[in-house]
Amino acid sequence: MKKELTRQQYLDLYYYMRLNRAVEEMMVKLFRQNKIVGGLYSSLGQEAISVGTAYALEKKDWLAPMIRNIGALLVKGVRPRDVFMQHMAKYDSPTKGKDGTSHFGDLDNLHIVSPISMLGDLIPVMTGVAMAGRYLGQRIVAMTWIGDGGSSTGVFHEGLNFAAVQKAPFVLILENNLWAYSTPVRKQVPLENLADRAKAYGIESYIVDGNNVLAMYSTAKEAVEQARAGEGPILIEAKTFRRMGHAQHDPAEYVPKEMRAYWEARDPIALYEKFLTGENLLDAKGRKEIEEKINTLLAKERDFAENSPLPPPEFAETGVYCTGDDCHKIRAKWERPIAEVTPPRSSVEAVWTVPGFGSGKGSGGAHAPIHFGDTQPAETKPAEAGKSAVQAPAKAAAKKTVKAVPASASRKARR
Amino acid sequence: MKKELTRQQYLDLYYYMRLNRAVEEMMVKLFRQNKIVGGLYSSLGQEAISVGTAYALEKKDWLAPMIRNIGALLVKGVRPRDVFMQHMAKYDSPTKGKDGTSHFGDLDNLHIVSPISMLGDLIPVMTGVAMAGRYLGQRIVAMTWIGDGGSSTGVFHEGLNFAAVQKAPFVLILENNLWAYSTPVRKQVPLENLADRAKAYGIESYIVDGNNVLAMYSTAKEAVEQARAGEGPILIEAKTFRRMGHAQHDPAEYVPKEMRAYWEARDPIALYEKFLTGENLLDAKGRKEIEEKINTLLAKERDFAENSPLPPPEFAETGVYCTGDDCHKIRAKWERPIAEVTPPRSSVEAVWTVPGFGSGKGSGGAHAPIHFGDTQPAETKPAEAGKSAVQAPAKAAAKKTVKAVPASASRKARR
Amino acid sequence: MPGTNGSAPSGTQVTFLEAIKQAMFEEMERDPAVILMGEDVGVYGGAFKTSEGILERFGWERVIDTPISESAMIGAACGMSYLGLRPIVEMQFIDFIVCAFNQITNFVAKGHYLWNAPAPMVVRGPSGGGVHGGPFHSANPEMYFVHTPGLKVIYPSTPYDAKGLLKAAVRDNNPVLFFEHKFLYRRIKGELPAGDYTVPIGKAVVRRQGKHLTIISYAAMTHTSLEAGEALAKEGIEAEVVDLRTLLPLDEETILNSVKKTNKCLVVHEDTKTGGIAGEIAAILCEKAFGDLDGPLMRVTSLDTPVPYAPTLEEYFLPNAKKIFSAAKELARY
Amino acid sequence: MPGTNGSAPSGTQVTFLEAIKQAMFEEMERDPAVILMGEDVGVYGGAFKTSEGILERFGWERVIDTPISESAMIGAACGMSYLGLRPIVEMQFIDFIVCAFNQITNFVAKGHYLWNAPAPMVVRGPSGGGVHGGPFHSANPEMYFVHTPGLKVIYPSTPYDAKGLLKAAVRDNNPVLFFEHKFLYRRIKGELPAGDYTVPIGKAVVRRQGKHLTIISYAAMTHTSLEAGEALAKEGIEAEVVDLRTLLPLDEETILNSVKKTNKCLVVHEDTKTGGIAGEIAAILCEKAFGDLDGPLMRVTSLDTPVPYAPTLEEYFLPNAKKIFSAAKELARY
Ligand SMILES: Cc1ncc(C[n+]2csc(CCOP(=O)(O)OP(=O)(O)O)c2C)c(N)n1
Ligand SMILES: Cc1ncc(C[n+]2csc(CCOP(=O)(O)OP(=O)(O)O)c2C)c(N)n1
Ligand SMILES: [Mg+2]
Ligand SMILES: [Mg+2]
Repeated sequence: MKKELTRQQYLDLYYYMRLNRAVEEMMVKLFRQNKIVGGLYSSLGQEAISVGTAYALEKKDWLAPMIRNIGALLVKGVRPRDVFMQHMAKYDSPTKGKDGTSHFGDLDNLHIVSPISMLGDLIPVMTGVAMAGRYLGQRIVAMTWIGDGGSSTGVFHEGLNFAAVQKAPFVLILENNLWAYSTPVRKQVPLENLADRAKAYGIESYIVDGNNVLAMYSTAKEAVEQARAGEGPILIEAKTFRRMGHAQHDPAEYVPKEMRAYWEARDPIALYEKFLTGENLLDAKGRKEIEEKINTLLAKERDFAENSPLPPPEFAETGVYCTGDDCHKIRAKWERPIAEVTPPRSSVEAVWTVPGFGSGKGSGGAHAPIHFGDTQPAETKPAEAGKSAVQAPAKAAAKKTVKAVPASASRKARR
Repeated sequence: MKKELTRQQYLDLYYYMRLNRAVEEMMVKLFRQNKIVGGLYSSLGQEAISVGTAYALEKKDWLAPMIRNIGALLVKGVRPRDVFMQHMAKYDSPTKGKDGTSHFGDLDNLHIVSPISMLGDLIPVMTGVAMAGRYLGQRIVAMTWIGDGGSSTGVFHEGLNFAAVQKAPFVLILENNLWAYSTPVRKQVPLENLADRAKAYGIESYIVDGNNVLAMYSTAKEAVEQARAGEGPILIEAKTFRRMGHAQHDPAEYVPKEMRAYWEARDPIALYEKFLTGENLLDAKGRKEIEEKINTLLAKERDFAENSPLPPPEFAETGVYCTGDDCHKIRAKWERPIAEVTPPRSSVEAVWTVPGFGSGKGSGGAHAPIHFGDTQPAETKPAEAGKSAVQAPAKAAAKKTVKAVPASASRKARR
Repeated sequence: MPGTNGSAPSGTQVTFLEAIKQAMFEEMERDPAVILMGEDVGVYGGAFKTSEGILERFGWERVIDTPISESAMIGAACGMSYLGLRPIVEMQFIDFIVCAFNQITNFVAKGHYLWNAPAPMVVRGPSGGGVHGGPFHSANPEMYFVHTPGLKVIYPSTPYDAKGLLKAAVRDNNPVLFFEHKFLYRRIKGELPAGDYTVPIGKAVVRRQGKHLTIISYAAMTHTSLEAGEALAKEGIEAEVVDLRTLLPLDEETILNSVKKTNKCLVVHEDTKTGGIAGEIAAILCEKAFGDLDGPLMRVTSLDTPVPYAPTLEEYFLPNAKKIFSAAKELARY
Repeated sequence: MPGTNGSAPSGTQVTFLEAIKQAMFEEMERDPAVILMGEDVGVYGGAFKTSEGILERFGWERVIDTPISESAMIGAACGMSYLGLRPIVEMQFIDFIVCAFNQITNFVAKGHYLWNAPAPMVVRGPSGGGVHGGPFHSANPEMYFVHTPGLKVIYPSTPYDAKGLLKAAVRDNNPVLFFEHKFLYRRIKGELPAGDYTVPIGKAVVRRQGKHLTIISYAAMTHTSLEAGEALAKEGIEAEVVDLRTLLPLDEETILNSVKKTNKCLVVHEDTKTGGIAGEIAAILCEKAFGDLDGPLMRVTSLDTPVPYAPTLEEYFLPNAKKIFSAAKELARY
C-alpha cells in the first residue's frame, strides 16, 4: 500500500462504486415495476467495502459474496445483466432461474462461490477453497464477507478457528453496518470493535473506515498479500452503516433519524469524489463520461435481461445430481509437482511434537512437522502450551481482560 | 477470596478431591471386571478443577457436568452409588439405565442439568438456566465446563455470545488439559491462553493453575459472586493436563513421555496435601481417617450398585413423552412478584435507543431500556458503535493484534 | 389489527397470522412463565409481524431479541424450560431450524426419555413455498422431526386450528415444533370464538366428507386438496379430505376410519416426495388396512429437488389442484 | 493388518473395517485429489483405527486432524471440492453429523441443482447400535439424508461392498454419505479381490433367494435377516433377502422384481420406525406393485425412542432374528 495507485486504479475504484450504485438503483426501479422476484437487498452507502476489497484480489483469487456485495461481483467481472437476471429469475441468468439475488457462482472462470442464505456458512467453505488452492500450489487467496449479525453464528467461529489453525490464505471482511435486520449491533455482539472477534483465534485483524474506498482497498491489499505469503487468515472490520432497510419491504423505522443523517453525510461515493477532484484525478467532464458510460451499459444490460425468458417449467426437474463426466469433468489444477504429495515421497512419521516436551507415539524426539509436512516449515514460534500453565498467573497480568489469579493462591500452586 | 477459608472448608476440598479420585479408581476396577457398560473416562489429575469450582456454588445454584466432572457432581451432593450405577446401567441409577456416565441430572433438588455427548451444547442451555433464574428472581448462578477441544464448537460461540449480550449469571470453566482425544491443543486453538476466547465476547476471564485447588476455588468463588451480582458471564481457563487416555481404551501414546512426567510431578492432591500439612491442617492421622471414611463409604456404595438390577427390557418403551400433570407438574418457582412481569405493569415503548443518536421507531428520544426493562438498569457505558467508525484508525493503534489503517488513507477518509 | 390485548371481537374474520399473534398474546397473559425469543421479534415485531405489539405489552424481559444464533436460542429455551418457563422460540424462517438441528434432535428431544426432564417449549416459524422465496426460504422440514422421537410436530391449515393448536403447544409439557405456512398468513381468514380454547394435539379432522376416495393432506395443501375436491365433485367423485393438523403423533384412527370407508387413498404433501409423510401413511395402511384398499395408494407431492426460485419452476415443482384432480380421477377408476 | 499399502493378499479374509481402510488407501494412491479430514484421523488413525497408517503414507497435507468443528470440516470439504479435490470427511461417530446438518443439507446438497457446482465429497463414519454406545453414539441418521435431494446415501453390509462402494463414492461427482455400521467393523469378514473394483451406487442385491416372501433390509440388519431366513427355511418358509446397500437413490427395480415374485414384503431396519425407510418402500409398492401384494407390508424396526444405554433395554429396542422370524411367519400365513 505504500506505493500510490495509478490514475487508472483510482478511476477504476470510482467507476465500480458508481456502477455498483447504479446497478442497484436500476434494480429498485425494476422492483417497483414488479419485475424482481422475491426480496431486494441494498448496499447503498457500503459500496466502498465491496469494491475496495474485491479490487485487491487477483484474477486467480476466489471470492464469495453475501447479499450486499454486488459491487464485489462487478469488480470480479460479473456482468450487470447477470445481476439483473438473477433478481428477475430469468433463464439466461447464471443459475437459469433456480436461485436469485447474489446466489450464483462461477467455478471455472471468475472463481466465485455462491452463497446460501444461512449466514456464516461461507466461512468454512472459503477456508476449504483457500486450503485446496494451497495444496494444489496455486498461491491463491480466498475472500468473503460477513455482517455484524452473521458474526454471531456458530459456523463463523468454527470456520475462522479452523482457518487460523490451518493458516489458510483467507481474508474475511466483517461489514459492521451497525444493524442486523432490526437488531442493533450491541444486542448482537457485546464489543465496541468487532475486529476483536479475531482475538479468539490469534489472527491478525484490522479496523477500517468502511466508507473510505482507499482505506478499504489498501488494507485489503495488504491483508491479501499477507495471506498469500502464508501468514494465515485475516479479519478486517469495516465500520459502516446500512442506509436502507434490511430489504425493500423494510422502512427501518427502528433506526434513529440522527444516526441515519450522520451517515448520509458520509456517503462513500461523495467522499471519494471530493478526494479525486482535490487530487485532480476527476473533473466534471470525466464524471459526466463515466456516468454516460454506465447509463449506456446498464440500459443495454437491462434490456437484455428484460428480454430473457423465464425458465421453462420442466427445467425444475433437472440437475439435482451431476451425472458424471458428461456433466462435469472434475479436474484439480495442479501447479506443483504431483509427486510431492503421492507415495512414497510424502511418507512421514505419525507423531506429535510438543515444543519443550519431545514427541509422542513411540518414535521419541523425532521432529515431525505439525503443520504441513512438505510445503510448509514446521511452526517455529512454539506454543509451549504445557509450560505456560505454571507461568500463567504472571503472564495474565499483562492482558486487559484477563485477571491475574490472586498471588497467594498462585504461590501455593508452585510450591 | 480475600478471607481465608475455615478449617472445615480446607478439609472439605481435600475430602472431595480424594473422594473424586477414589470413585474413579473404583470404577477402573469395575471396568476391568467388565462391570461398566460402554466407555470410562477419567479426570485423574484434574480433580482440583471439578472440586474447586463446584465448591464455589451455593445449594440453589445450577451446574451441568461434562465427562470429567464427577468431582463436581459429588460436591453438589450426588451419591457415589449413583455414579457407579450410571456407569453400570443399573435400574436404580438416576437415568434407570437409559443413559450412562455423567449423563444424568436432577431438576428438583440438586439443580443439575444432564449433558449430552455433543460438546458445547450445554453452554446455551446453561445460559438459559441462568436467564430463567434471573427472570424468576432466584439470584442463582449457572456453571458448566468445556474442554480445550470443545471450545472449537460453534455452539460454544453462540452460547457464550448470547450469555454475554444478555449478561447472564453464568460461569464457564474451560479445562485446558492440552489434549482433545489425540489432538494437541495447538492443532485445536491457535492461542497460548484459551482465556482469550473471552475477548470475542467482551467478557471477563481468568487464567488459573488447574492443579491448585485453592486457586480454583477462590477464582471460581469470585467469578460466581460477580456473575450473581449481574456483571455478566465469566470464562475461567484452568491450565491442566489429561493424565489418562481419552477413555480407558486409549493408551495415549501420542503424548510425549516428558510431558506426562512433568505433569505427574504436579499432582493436585499431592500438592494440596503438602499445603495442608505445612499449614497444620492435616496430619497422618487425619489423612488416615479420611481414607477410611472414603473406603467404607465406597465399599457400601459399590455393593449397593452391584446389587441393583439391570432395567427390565420393556422399560425401554416408556417415557419418550411427558404425559402431563400426572407425569410432571411443571411450576416455575417465583421469587419476585409476578405482577412485575404481567400486563399492564410491564408495558414499554418498543424503541431502540442508540447512545449518541436518540432512538428509533417513531417515538423520538425516549429512553427505552435496551437490556432488561424492569430488573436491570439500561446499559450505562455507551457502545457508540456509530461514532467509533470514524475514530477507528486512531483507536486501533492501541490494540495489539489490530493494525492501524495507514494514516494517509484514513486522513483521506476524513476530509 | 385488533385491540392491544390481541384478541378480536367475536364474529370478526381474522387472518391466519392474526390467529397466531392472538395465541401468543393470550398465552403470555395467562401465564407469566411464557416468554418469546427470536431474531427481530421485539422492536420489529417479527419478520412477518407475527409478534407486533407483543414487546409493548409484555416488556423486555419476556420478549427477547436475540443475536443470529439459532443453536443458542434453542439451547437457552431448553435451559429455561428446566426452571419451569415455557419459551416460544421463533425461527425467522423455518429454514434456519437446521442451524439448531443438533440441539433440537439430541438435547431437546431426548431429555424426558433419558433423564426424566420435560422441556415444555415451542419452536415456531414461517414455512413452505408458493411465494417465490427460493431454495432457502421455502422449507418444509417436517419429516426431519417426525422422524425424531420425543418431539411433537404441528402444521395447521386454518386460523382456528392455528390459534387453538399453538395454545395447546404452549401448554404441552413436551417440546413442540409448530410450522406456519406463510402462504396462508394473509390469504386465509376465519372466525375465532371469543374466549379461550385449545385444539387437541394429535387429532386429524375431516374437512370434507366423501365416499369415493380419501385425500390426506395438511397445511396449505389442505386448501388445494379441497379445491380439487370441489372440481372432482362436479365429475361425480366425492373425495373425503382429511387434514392431519398434527404430524407427530399421527392420528392413525382418523386416517384408518376414512380409508376403511372410501377404500382408496391419495396423500398430498408439499414436502418433497422421497421420505415424505406419504410413505409413513402408506406403511400404516399396509399394516392396518391392507384388506380395505381397493386401489394403489397414490402420492401428489413436490418434486425431489430443492425449491426453485423462478415462478415458472416453483409452480411446476409444487403440487396443485390440477395434479391432485388428475391423480384422484385415476385412483377413482380402480 | 495388511502391508503398508493397505491391501491384503488375495484370498485373505479381511474385516469390514479393513475393507474401508483399503478403499481409502487405494483411492488416495490412485488420485492425489483425494484427501482425508476429521477428528483424530491422522496421528491416532481414527477413533476406530479406520485410518491407521494413512498419515504415515500420505503425509500431513492429505491427512488433516481437525479441531472439533463438524460444520467447519464439512464446509471446508465442500470448498475443497470446488477446486477439484475429493475430500473424505470422517465423523468420529456418525451421531455428530447433525452438528453440520445445515452445511450438508443446504450448502452441499443443493449446489449442483442451484448453480451447477458439483461437490464430489464423501462424509463417512461409524453408525448404528448393538454395542451399548448409548443414545449419542448409536445413531442411524440415514433418513434425514434420504429425505434430502442432492445427496447419495450408502449403508453397506459386507466388506466387499464396503470397499467397492466407498471407492465408487470417492469417484462419484456428487456428495455421498457413507454409513459404516460399527457392529460390523470387526465382526464381519470377507474375501476381497486382489485388484481395483467398485460396486455401483444405487444397486441393491439379493442375498438369499426365496419364494414365499421378501425381506428387505440393509447394513447390520441384513445379517440379522439372513439369520432369520435360515430359521425360516427350517420351517419350510423360503425368504428372499434383499440388501439395499444404497438408500438414495433407491433401487426400485430390484425391490419390485423381488416382491412381484414373492408377493409379500417385510422391511427390516435398525432405524426407528416412524418415518423410517420402510414407509418409502411401502409407498413405492403401493404405487407400483399394488396388485402384486398378497399380504400386508410389515415392518420390523427399532422402537420409536432414543437408543437406550443398558444392554437389556438396547436389546429390547433393536430388531433381532427372533422378531423377524415371527413377523415373517405371520406374513407367510397370508
Ligand atoms: C442462520 C441464519 N439465521 C437467520 C437468517 C435471517 N437473516 C437474513 S439477513 C439477517 C440479518 C443479517 O445481519 P448482518 O449479518 O449484520 O448483515 P447485514 O444485513 O447488516 O448486511 C437475518 C437475521 C439467516 N439468513 N441465516
Ligand atoms: C460435537 C462433537 N464432536 C465430536 C465429539 C467426539 N469427542 C468426544 S470427547 C472428544 C475430545 C474432547 O476434547 P476436550 O474438549 O479437550 O475435552 P477432554 O476430553 O480433554 O476433557 C471428542 C472429539 C463430540 N463428543 N462432540
Ligand atoms: Mg449488519
Ligand atoms: Mg482437552
